[in-house]
Amino acid sequence: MSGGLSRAEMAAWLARDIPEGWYVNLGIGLPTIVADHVPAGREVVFHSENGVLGIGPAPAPEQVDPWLINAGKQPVTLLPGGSYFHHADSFAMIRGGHLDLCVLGAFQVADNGDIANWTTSLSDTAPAIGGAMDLAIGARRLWVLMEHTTRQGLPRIVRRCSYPLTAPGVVRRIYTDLAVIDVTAEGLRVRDLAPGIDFATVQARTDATLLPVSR
Amino acid sequence: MSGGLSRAEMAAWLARDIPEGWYVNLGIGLPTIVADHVPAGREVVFHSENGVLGIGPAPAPEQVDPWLINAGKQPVTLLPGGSYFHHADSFAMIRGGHLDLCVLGAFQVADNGDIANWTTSLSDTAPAIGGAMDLAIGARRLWVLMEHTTRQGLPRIVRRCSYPLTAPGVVRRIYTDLAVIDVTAEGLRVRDLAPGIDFATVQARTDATLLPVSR
Amino acid sequence: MIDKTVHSVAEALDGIADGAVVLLGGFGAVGQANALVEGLIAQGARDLTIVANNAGAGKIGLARLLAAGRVRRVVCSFPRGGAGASVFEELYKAGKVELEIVPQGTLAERLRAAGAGIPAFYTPTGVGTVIAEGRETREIGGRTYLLEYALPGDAALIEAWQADRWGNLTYRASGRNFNPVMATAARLTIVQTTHLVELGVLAPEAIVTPGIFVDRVVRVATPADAQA
Amino acid sequence: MIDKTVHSVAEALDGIADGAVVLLGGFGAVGQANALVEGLIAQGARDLTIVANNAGAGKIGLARLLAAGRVRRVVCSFPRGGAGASVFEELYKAGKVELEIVPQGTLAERLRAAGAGIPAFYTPTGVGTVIAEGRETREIGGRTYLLEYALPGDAALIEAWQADRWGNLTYRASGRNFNPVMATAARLTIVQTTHLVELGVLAPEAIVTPGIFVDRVVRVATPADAQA
Repeated sequence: MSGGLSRAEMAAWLARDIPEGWYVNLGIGLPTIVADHVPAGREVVFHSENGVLGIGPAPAPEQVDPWLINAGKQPVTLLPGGSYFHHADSFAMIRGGHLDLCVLGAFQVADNGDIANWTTSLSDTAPAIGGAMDLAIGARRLWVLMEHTTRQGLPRIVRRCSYPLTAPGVVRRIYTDLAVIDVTAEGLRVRDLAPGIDFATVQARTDATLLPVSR
Repeated sequence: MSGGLSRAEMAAWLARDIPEGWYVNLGIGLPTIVADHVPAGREVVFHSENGVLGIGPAPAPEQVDPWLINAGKQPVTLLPGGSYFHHADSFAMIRGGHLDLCVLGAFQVADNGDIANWTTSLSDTAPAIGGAMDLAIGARRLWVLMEHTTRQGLPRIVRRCSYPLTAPGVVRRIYTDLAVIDVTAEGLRVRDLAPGIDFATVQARTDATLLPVSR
Repeated sequence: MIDKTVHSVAEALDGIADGAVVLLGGFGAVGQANALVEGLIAQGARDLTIVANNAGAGKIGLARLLAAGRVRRVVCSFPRGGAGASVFEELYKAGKVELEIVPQGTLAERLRAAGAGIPAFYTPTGVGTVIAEGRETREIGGRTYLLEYALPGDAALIEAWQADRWGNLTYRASGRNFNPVMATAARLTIVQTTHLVELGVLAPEAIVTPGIFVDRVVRVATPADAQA
Repeated sequence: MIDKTVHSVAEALDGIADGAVVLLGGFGAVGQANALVEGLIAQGARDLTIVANNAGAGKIGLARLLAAGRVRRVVCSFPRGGAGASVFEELYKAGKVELEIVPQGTLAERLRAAGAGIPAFYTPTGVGTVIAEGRETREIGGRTYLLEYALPGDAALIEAWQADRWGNLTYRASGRNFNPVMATAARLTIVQTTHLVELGVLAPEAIVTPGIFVDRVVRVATPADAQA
């Protein structure tokens, strides 16, 4: 969309808001690159649901360990202090509320915090949930990172999700190429705008009603 | 009781019936000494509910490791191949049916397999269950090892337990100083008699009705 | 002497019956016991229910077993493969295999419950979604939960990094994943490993799966061979 | 830089409030965080509920806390001490402390459930005994089970063999026991250790409690000192 942030800029926008010491799970796709944008020197511990805590930067091609992948099945590295555990323990961390933050991509987010991110149709040939439903309800905070609209220009932030839900009422904040939006009891409130983007532009590309930035 | 086996002989009687390769939990007290009587060269893996598998013989006094105790809080050793795990995993082994055998002491066993082994009174000053209830229902087989009668000469094998139950209908076999008795669908059947002990003597010291050895 | 090692994949797989529920460890390409999974083709069991996180990728392991027509039903969290339609997706579209989708954490917990003697539990995952349809719910402390049941297997096919003759296992890096959980959840747990070690080599504090959960261990030459 | 180490027992215990539910690791004398437990006396919290396998033995740790009159209620599986009546037994007989007896496996599983986001589960343990009185039962697959609820703590006092600044922990031999389970089950998990090591010293495959479960770590001189 015209004037919005690049994907790397979106990831960096979100990464700046992660405090030191948080335990964070990054969903498959766009959220994964958030790890590359954490400000230098800030220790954030990344979790992957396949049993890894303390994920470091992507390895150089010649340093790939085929035994070490993340939930997106990409090769990763482990930082000093990292650890491995099995799937039941990994989801105990998730469902038990031990993650400070989970960042997921989404097809749609509704103004009540509903998220739809696993399938656009129940008649999908092979509908795949993976860890999305556990992550959506388990982490202390769920932030969504996604393009503000679809490639066809349709809003992803809606009054009611038309796609099957991943979880109801769980999204706390949305980062897009246009804005950062908090899900509050009063509704969706714009928290920040991308450079050169004004409130009216964001509202025009949003199905749900937005509240302006409160200063 | 006159003519019966010593405690060591009782333990040895039971130990001979444990096949190689079984995973076995031995209750506190008399059952614990069963480990000392497994025939030489036969590998049996002993489990302790405080997170130890592969317990070896008791250490010499100068070799005691204060970090390594069994469920009876006695110092023990670990065999090559032994392992440590936490309490939830340890009771997953027990409750999940992974132990081939548990040997418990008892105050009373009834002819339907009920066992009472944790308290003789609910008004006890500090009634202590420990792992007894989990062990009684979790192992694939529960054998009881106990004196045939109380010190006062009262039968411990009864038609109905008068003490609070540890678990109903779970005992498979009873080893005493007088006999080995199977708990069967038809009732209690004597399987073996101690040397010099006849059926009538055992029946006379038993409250429940016994069936004779079937040859 | 306890010796759980067997000399061939065929010996390791002996007794898995038609209609069996078979648990397959692994996540992505890591920790898949592919020598055992592919051994099932020669072993001959049909009408299998496969429980695994993924429904097979590429042309190896589970994908080969599916292509051989041995699988009636797949229970998994993420049936989608990589690029292009997988063997599973083609069979599923053609109505030749059934699918039960389970959220990944619920899958792990149902397996863990089966191994731990817990027949059922409540979980927040899936409340308010299609997963909850037709399922019993319960309110506890003001929040709604779904009732989920243990998921035991007849057999589990496990990949371990190291194993000894008692069946003690370690795993390498993210190869751990579902393997230790599934090892506890089956009546017959069968392990392939590249590193068979002497009893006592594995530190008692470092053993992840104690041998009590393991029935048979077979050495395979290398993970690469295993996946050839 | 993440640094969960604190410089004193007092700092480690800061914020534990009157009426708190405090989980104490250990089994027998092994794996008891006695420096922390006894530190609660100076810390001052009253009216505590203590969850522990045993109700204290001898004159150290929990027995001292009990003697100081800080404990209102004990949840445990085995309140009996060694030879002679314990501090707990005397207080219990005098009606000065409440007792909830929980079978040991159910205690471990309730703590594990609290850490794993499972609010309740069914278990076969205790069916047909006094433990089942007044409790909900359910038949599943032809067997009867009890409904048991998660048991979370406000704080957990943990003894680890080694710890690093991220709060990763290892345990020694049977010192593991309830410690890793309780470490997951409390809002505030506090660790005493004799071996504070540099980040990266603990092998990632050998870490038993990942730092995600740990809030504070304090080094104590030796286990013996800790129990002095």
